[in-house]
Amino acid sequence: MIKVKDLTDKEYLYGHKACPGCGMGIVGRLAAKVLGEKTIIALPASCMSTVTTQYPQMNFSVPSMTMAFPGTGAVLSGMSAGLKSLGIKDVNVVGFAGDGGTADIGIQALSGAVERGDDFIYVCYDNEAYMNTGIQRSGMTPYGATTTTTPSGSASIGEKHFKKNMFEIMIAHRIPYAATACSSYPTDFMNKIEKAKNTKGPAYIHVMAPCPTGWGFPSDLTVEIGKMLVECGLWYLAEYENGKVKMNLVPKELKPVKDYLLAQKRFKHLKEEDIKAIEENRNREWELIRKNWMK
Amino acid sequence: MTSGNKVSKREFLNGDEAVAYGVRLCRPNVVSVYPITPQTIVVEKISEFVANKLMDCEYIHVESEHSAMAAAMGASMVGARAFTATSSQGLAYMHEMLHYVSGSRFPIVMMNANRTLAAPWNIFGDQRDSMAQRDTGWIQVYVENGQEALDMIIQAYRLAEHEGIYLPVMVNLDGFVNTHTYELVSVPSQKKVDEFLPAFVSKNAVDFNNPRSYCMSASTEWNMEFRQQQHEAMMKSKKVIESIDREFGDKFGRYHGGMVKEYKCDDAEVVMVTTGSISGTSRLVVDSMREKGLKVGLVKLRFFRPFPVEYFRELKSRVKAVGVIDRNLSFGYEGAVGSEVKSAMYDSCGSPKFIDFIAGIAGRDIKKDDIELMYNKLLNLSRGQEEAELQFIGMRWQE
Amino acid sequence: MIEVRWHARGGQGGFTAAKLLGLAASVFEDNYAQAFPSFGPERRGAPVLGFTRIDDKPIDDHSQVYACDYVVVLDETLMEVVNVTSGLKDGGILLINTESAPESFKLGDNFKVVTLNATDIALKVLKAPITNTTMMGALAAASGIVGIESVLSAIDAGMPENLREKNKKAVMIAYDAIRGVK
Amino acid sequence: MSKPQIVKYKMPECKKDMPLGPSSEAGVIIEPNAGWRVMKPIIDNSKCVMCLRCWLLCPDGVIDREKGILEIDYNFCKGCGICSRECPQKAITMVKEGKQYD
Repeated sequence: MIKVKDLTDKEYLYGHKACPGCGMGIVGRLAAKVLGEKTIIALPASCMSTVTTQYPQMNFSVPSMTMAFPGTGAVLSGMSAGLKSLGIKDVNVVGFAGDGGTADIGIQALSGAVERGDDFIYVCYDNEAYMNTGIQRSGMTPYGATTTTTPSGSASIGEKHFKKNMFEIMIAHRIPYAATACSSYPTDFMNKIEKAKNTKGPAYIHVMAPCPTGWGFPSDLTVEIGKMLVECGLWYLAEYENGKVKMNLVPKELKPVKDYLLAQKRFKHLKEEDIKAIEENRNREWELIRKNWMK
Repeated sequence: MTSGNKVSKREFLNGDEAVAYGVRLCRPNVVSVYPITPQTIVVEKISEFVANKLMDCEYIHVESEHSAMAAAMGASMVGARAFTATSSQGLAYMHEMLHYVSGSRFPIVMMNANRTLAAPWNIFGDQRDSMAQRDTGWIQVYVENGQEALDMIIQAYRLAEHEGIYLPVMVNLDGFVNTHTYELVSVPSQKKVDEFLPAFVSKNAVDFNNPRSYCMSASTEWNMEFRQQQHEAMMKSKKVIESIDREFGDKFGRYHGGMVKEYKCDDAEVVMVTTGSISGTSRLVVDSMREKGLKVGLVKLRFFRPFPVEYFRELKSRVKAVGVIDRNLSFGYEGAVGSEVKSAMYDSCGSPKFIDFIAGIAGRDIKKDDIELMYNKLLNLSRGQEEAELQFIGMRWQE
Repeated sequence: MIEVRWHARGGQGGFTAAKLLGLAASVFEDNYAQAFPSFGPERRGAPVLGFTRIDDKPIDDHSQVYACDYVVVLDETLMEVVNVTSGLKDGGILLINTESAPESFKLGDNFKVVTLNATDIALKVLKAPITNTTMMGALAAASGIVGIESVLSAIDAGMPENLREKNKKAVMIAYDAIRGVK
Repeated sequence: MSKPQIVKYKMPECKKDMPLGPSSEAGVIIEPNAGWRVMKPIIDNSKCVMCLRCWLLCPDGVIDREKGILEIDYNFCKGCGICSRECPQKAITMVKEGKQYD
């Protein structure tokens, strides 16, 4: 288990160009601390690659490679195979990909790599849209959210579909280790990175990374918003290992989704019935969670 | 093919198998391949080698061609010698990755089985797939038989990993005509190949004592300098291609001609430029026409990128007419090789007369009669008769 | 250059025979050879072709085979759907796996017809109606384009171990039968 | 403060200076992010109990604990205000950039 006071003072991700208050910044920085020096990072097109790598500036101080949007899983496979063939041991091979790079364009390569059982850690930081290119919807954009490609209007509620569940997709692969996390719960997240590091074979961590710019909230509320998200049950902290799901945090009572939603510009247009629909969907999801994973 | 032995072995192999034997001799660390007709036998043969411990490498069963190249790139980034192979739609699917690999200077070698692109869908050979990758920054070589395929896989690694080059190399075989045709192939001994191609020690790979970032984004202020560097490495490779082929010739007894190989061009009035498997067939036509006293010659273009512009500049003063057999077509203009040859020969003092022949698309056979017809058209042109600059050969009808 | 065309149905080993003949002529004799199938997807039962080219110098020709010196028909029923004599040169040989005598085939006088009941040999020796190697033995005898020792060596080099001995036996029976006919 | 520092990176001045492909040393920072800031966090160390919540949650990692008190690397602080918002002791205040405070 991670103890904050024992964490290294070294910053392996520093001076990056992410927006102030970026949830992904917390994710990348803390993950890098836990992973340490013997780490190779793959960075597909995403906020993470854009804000960290621009010749000659490189804000990760461990070896890394910027690579094609859809290829994260495959690049990780290649790195892992290369290291194995060269007899180089005890290296963390880690990908940081966004929600679009994971659930949309990268899902094929990720699925292939996980199915093959290659040894790597895949961190999907989820800010619920293509933020790097200016807030276009992804398969992870939640129902009702306004994005630049799902604007709300007289004929549109915003995004019309509920979020894809990548955690369950990974479970369907019978992956050795998968987890959900949120940047507002740093110790939980770091413990999961630590577990992923010690996992033989693929490990997948899906971490929510609230985005002040894309979601529309003041930059000092990043941690607060993430907590509200988990407390209202629109996200949950869980992990899957040895074929079982464990819920890491179960709110005694789920808070109303309304406060979480209306704290963000992207949901400001929602009407009472829309909010009700979101809450009903949340309840259905939690019924399944309780039925399948909390017996 | 035991390792201590210096003796090469005569084998009856198809082109795909010859590639697989070549790859095995190069001892790659990582092979990541996705099967596609007519490249499949390469994948199967390497799998068989690995399954029987005849090859010691990590074999990644990727789920797409994009991933095949992405995995090879990841492997190269950690210092591995990587191989992949594809064809046609697969090459098109990995197009994006071709740019990534060449731009980040990873010396990956790939075999491509030349096959046409849908639609209309068809599995048979032409070179539209690889010619369309002209600007991806890959060195491209076209071979005419299994022996040359095997030899060029070995040479490709020497070239790709050459100090100052560090560019990926694509070895192209005509689909079916090369890939599925069995021929006598001399398989060199492992010992001799090891002497020719030492183990790969990458200077563009992870070193934890000197951590670096690879394939970085580069802003407008710096991007163009990297492009120029890439171009200069490609230009420099022309000399390296020649010297490696010479060295290979000295060691294995097979010099393939470097960038281009001439046949009976010394006193030729007209020459035809060919790529790949039709080169041999065309030589037979040259022989039979020479017997009739016709001064015809052949230029087998081996490398499409880098392009031997200097050669064609020199050639143009020697001949009256030049033809190109293009197994590809750039819709709205002409064949890709034709364009390159023509532009290489251009200057204000006048260039030889020229015909670009489009033939052999989607596996259509290029018969000896067809080749003779093309030569006769060139001869007509050289004697002052009119001939269209772009002609389709072997069509069902001529309109 | 000698060119041979093999007629078979997918699954009957027509191309294997084409390949083994090339192997015998090149690796085991001082010649060059080429072998290729009718290109395309493999479909069991569909009419397929195999080709072998043999020459005493390297074979540069990569165009398809349009004229041939020998045609071998592994499956007689193909003759109803395929013109097996197409491109067969004057003075060439048409070798057919059949119970019938050569005289019963009225195909013209420009080439010689040789027949063998290869199915019978294959059933007896291989316990299966796979006649590709048997017909290769027959072709070696009828044409002399390759020595029988080379054919046997090619089987050793090119076939799985468990199939070698019986196939060699079938080859020899066919070879002797045709030589006897001659 | 042992945070990574801005390095004077020797930019290539001719072709020979260029790296092989777009590559450079990891952890090279050539410019600060200070100019992004509108508000600036000020730590009142007398109120701080070293709970490290701000240290942990800073997206830019600019809070330094190595001297036994917390210091901020203003070269890289973007002024997001998370530290101030999350401090249980209310020991960090956000002030307008440019004002002189000690």
